[in-house]
Amino acid sequence: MPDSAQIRVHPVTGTIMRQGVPAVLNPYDLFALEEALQIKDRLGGRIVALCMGPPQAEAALRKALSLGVDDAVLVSDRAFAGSDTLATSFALASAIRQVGQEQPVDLVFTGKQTIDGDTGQVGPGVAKRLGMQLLSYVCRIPILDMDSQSIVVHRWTERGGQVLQSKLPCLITVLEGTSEGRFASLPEMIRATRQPIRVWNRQAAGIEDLTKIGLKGSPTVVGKVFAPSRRAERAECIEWEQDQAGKAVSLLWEKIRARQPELVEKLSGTNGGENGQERVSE
Amino acid sequence: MNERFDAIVVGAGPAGTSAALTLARGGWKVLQIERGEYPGSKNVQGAILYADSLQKLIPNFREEAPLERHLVEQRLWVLDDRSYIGSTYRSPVSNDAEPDRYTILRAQFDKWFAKKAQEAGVLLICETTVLDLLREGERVVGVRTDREEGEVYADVVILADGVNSVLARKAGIRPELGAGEVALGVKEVLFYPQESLEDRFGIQGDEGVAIEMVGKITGGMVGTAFLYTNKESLAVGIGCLLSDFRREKVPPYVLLARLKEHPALRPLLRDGEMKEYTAHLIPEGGYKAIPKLSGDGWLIVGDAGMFVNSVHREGSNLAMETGRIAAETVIELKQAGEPFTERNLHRYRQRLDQSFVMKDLRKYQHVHEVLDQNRHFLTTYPELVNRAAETLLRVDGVDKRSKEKEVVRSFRKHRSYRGLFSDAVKLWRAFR
Amino acid sequence: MSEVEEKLYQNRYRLDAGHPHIRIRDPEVCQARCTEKSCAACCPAGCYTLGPEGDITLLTDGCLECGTCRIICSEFRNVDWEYPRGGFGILFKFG
Amino acid sequence: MSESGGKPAERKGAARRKAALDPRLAEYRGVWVFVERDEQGVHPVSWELLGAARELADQLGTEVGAVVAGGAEESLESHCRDAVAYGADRVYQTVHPVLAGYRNEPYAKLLCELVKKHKPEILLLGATSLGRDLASSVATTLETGLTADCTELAIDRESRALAATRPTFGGNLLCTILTLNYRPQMATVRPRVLPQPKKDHGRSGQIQKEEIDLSEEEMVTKLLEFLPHAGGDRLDLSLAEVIVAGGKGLQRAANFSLLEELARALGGEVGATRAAVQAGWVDAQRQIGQTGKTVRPKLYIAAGISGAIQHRVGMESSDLIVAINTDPNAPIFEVAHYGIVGDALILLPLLTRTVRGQAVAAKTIGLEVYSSS
Repeated sequence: MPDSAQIRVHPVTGTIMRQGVPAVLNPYDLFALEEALQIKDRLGGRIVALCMGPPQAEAALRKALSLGVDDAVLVSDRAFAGSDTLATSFALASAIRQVGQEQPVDLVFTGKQTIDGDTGQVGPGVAKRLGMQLLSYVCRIPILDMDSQSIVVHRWTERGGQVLQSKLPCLITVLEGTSEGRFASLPEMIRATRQPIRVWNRQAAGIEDLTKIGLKGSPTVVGKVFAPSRRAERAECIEWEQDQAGKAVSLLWEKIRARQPELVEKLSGTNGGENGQERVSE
Repeated sequence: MNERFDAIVVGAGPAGTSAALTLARGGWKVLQIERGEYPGSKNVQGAILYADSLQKLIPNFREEAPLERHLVEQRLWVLDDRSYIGSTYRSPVSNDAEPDRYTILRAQFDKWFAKKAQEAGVLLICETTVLDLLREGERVVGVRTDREEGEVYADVVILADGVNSVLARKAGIRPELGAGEVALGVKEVLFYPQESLEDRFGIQGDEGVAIEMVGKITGGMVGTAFLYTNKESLAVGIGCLLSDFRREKVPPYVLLARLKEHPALRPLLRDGEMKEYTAHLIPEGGYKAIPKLSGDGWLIVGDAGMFVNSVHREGSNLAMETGRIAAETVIELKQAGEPFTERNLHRYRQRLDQSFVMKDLRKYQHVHEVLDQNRHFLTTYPELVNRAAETLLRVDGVDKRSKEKEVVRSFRKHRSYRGLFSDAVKLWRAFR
Repeated sequence: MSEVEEKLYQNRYRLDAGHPHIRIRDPEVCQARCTEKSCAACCPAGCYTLGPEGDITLLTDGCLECGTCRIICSEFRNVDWEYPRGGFGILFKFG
Repeated sequence: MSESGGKPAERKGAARRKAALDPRLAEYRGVWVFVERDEQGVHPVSWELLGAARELADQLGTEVGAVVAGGAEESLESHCRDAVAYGADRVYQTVHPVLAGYRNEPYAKLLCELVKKHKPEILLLGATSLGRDLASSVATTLETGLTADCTELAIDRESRALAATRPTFGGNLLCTILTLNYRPQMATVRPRVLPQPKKDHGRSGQIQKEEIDLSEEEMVTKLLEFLPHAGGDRLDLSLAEVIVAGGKGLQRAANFSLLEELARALGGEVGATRAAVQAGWVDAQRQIGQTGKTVRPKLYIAAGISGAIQHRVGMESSDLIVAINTDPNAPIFEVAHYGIVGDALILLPLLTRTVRGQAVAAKTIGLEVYSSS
């Protein structure tokens, strides 16, 4: 996918400027990849990297190969153009089924979301289509037992962590920042460069129903794309006299409170105020 | 790692890729190592590509290379603070002719060029920095990279690692660059809707314009500025000798900002969206700065060997030429069953001496000294010629003869007749 | 300073956090002995800033990897200059 | 994966906009909100959604439905009543022991069944970890369109479809997305972008019990435990609700303790500019900006930060930004909501003291925060 941080809208014409924007491996997927690699380090097994995209996406797959992935498949077909998340999940699920015909798939890892769409919908959609258990926003995998096909994960939520026990096969979307990425060795780089990447078109990915992919298979329609308008006003500055700093700060805090009442509620709870010391990890 | 290669090429710019491509076509097993995310991601140029050297390697490059525009118009401007006097050469090349110069975006061009080498069989590894040359005694036998198990061996190593050539410096092959031997260039790429850009420069289709500028904009420093048209963007930049930047203590981006604000450029640049700001050193030392070019098991090509013709602003073509010639030299030696000793590899230098590369560099070897010692070329003359033009062209009731006299007086006020004469001789000698 | 920062913002970088590829060998030399402090004026990315007490601060995040600082520090050779780790640092989109 | 960029705007919308709604789909009526709740209460985003649903339903001339589900009846009752007070006309209440604690499988099943039975035309969820998890599964099962992480909802006049606006390409662009020939039209909306509606206890609405056939034995995934701190001891600034960040204006490493104290008092984390990180004052993982982390906390306090664009892009979408800086012309004041021109070294400790005093006071008098808005 394109490196979204580099895309801008032209200020005059309003068109999207993506010239020279390189295709990069989705950084969120790097965390998913690292999680999969760690499992391979511990328990062995085979990892297949699967990517749907234009031919340039090959570079991302090659990077995955260099980091220790065994096989790489690029699902690429003009018929996919215009796919939204529903159509994309259909195509990916179908391709994963094809991979599964070569060898059973126990675990599917995806990033939390992509960086161009930021939707976070494709992974859960694929899980549903494959009838796999969905474990989203996973930040740790403390137990994975291949013999009993059982897995325990910590799932992040805004209010704390869920510890979930489930059965393989399952699809895991990995939270960012779960691990440091690795730096491939030179022999691995050379191996990855030489290894052929399999390119699957629609048929090879096992897709027969054309109404499920591309524009036809996409319920959502993009109406209009535009640049966000910049906030025009400057900060409301609190005026204060030399010896009135305390007063100014109190006034500021009043304003913060009015805008973010939940924060104050939290402070009055158990983990706020003086008791919240353990939260700051240095 | 255990695997051996016939050759290792360090760097995937035009020099390294030309060498790697030539070797691979000769049936060699080549490992090319690039530190950027992709070839071109660390490379900067104005950029004008001269077709000749590339054409020798890829005759049909015009059909597939990511070229921006072919130049139909070249302007040379001598800038005063507000005005400029200049020349324009325009020659619309017909569609079936083969243009000899194009504007390119290096990040895209280098990626394509490297792909050609890969198709020829070169094994290209990116995102890998070469830290050191590996030696056995005096002989270079391989390189050490920043990856684990990162030592790799080959019969010959070609250094194409650019102007800073960390390798050549560490290995003592080349001394540290002097501030007087390199120019620092800074550049911005500004984007426009294609039609608006074509309207501004009176061009259509793939036609392009290049403007080279000298004069007071460099504030007395030895340097030039440029403006090139790409397909949907303009490259605008300025470069001066690093020693001059050090003396004048002008931040390079300030100089560039001044250039962009010059009344001659501002209207051409307005409403552009700046998408990239780059800086790069350009070897300007010329013929005298060229280091030892080969030794036991190694050769040096492109910017790393200081191959830039600063007068004609040629570099990437010299890079391609030196890369190709280096590769041809080692291929010949191998075919003859001769080892890659310092003595045998000296044939590289001999072949270069016979090529346009060395002939041109020798020709202009005194230019920089002359400019360096005669700063008035860069400050006084631009002002004088601009003022002269203004005087002569203004219709204000003064008769033409008086105007001519005034012009001569103004020149004489700044330079004596003798000075004017010797300036002319110096320049003629330097560029001869 | 903010002028060059706005420019650098348009560039693409991959930061190797915690591994700056350029270091000042001895900050004391910059502060006490170097009178020129050319790095602060000439670095095209404004990576070097001159502090109120003549001290030099180096922030390599915006580095364009040109080599200027290394070459102009010819009097004291006080700059340790390496390329960033493979794949890190500035990544030109157009070059 | 979306291919929505790269092509000129308005590219595919126009062609399909005219298509008349399939009569089969016309029977879908009503705007629904899935109410996200647990033992700690209802996530505020659900009330924000009810406010938006009310407006959409009024425009469409239809009613607002709320789905409230859980494991035990007693705690659900008040949430159902609140849903009415916030704008629901009808609440679909489901109680089943399997629904105690959120899990994808039973909740997805419940929501799909309710949709199939009652056919709402619009279904809204919060763009939270729960809402995104559930919405994707439901949309895939129902094979309908889902627009994630919206910041604005409206009705497209021409098609009467939901026009959902969301940021894309890392927030560099916004796009409006329509779901034309599929129902329901689903969207998740980010918390705190929509205003919280007024709570009206006088409103009347119907609370309607819905049965579901679930059995714990059939559930593959079991909820073993709930941990109060999800990430454990892992530092993750992008998840922090409060960030107190400092820059070169703090002058030396030791002064970062002032930030730490305030962060502690607010239950937040310390962030820094790249200058402060490179000066070695703070760890690199706390760097915010172009080459560091992008954060979006509820409260961002910038102390001694001038606000170079490299830093601003990493924090400018924070909900509430407060800047403390000696230079009144510092660009940070252009992105901040509130500012104080002054020395952070003096003001930070005062703010810490104020916050601590507040926390203590709130505990003693039992401040009811939600009621005051």
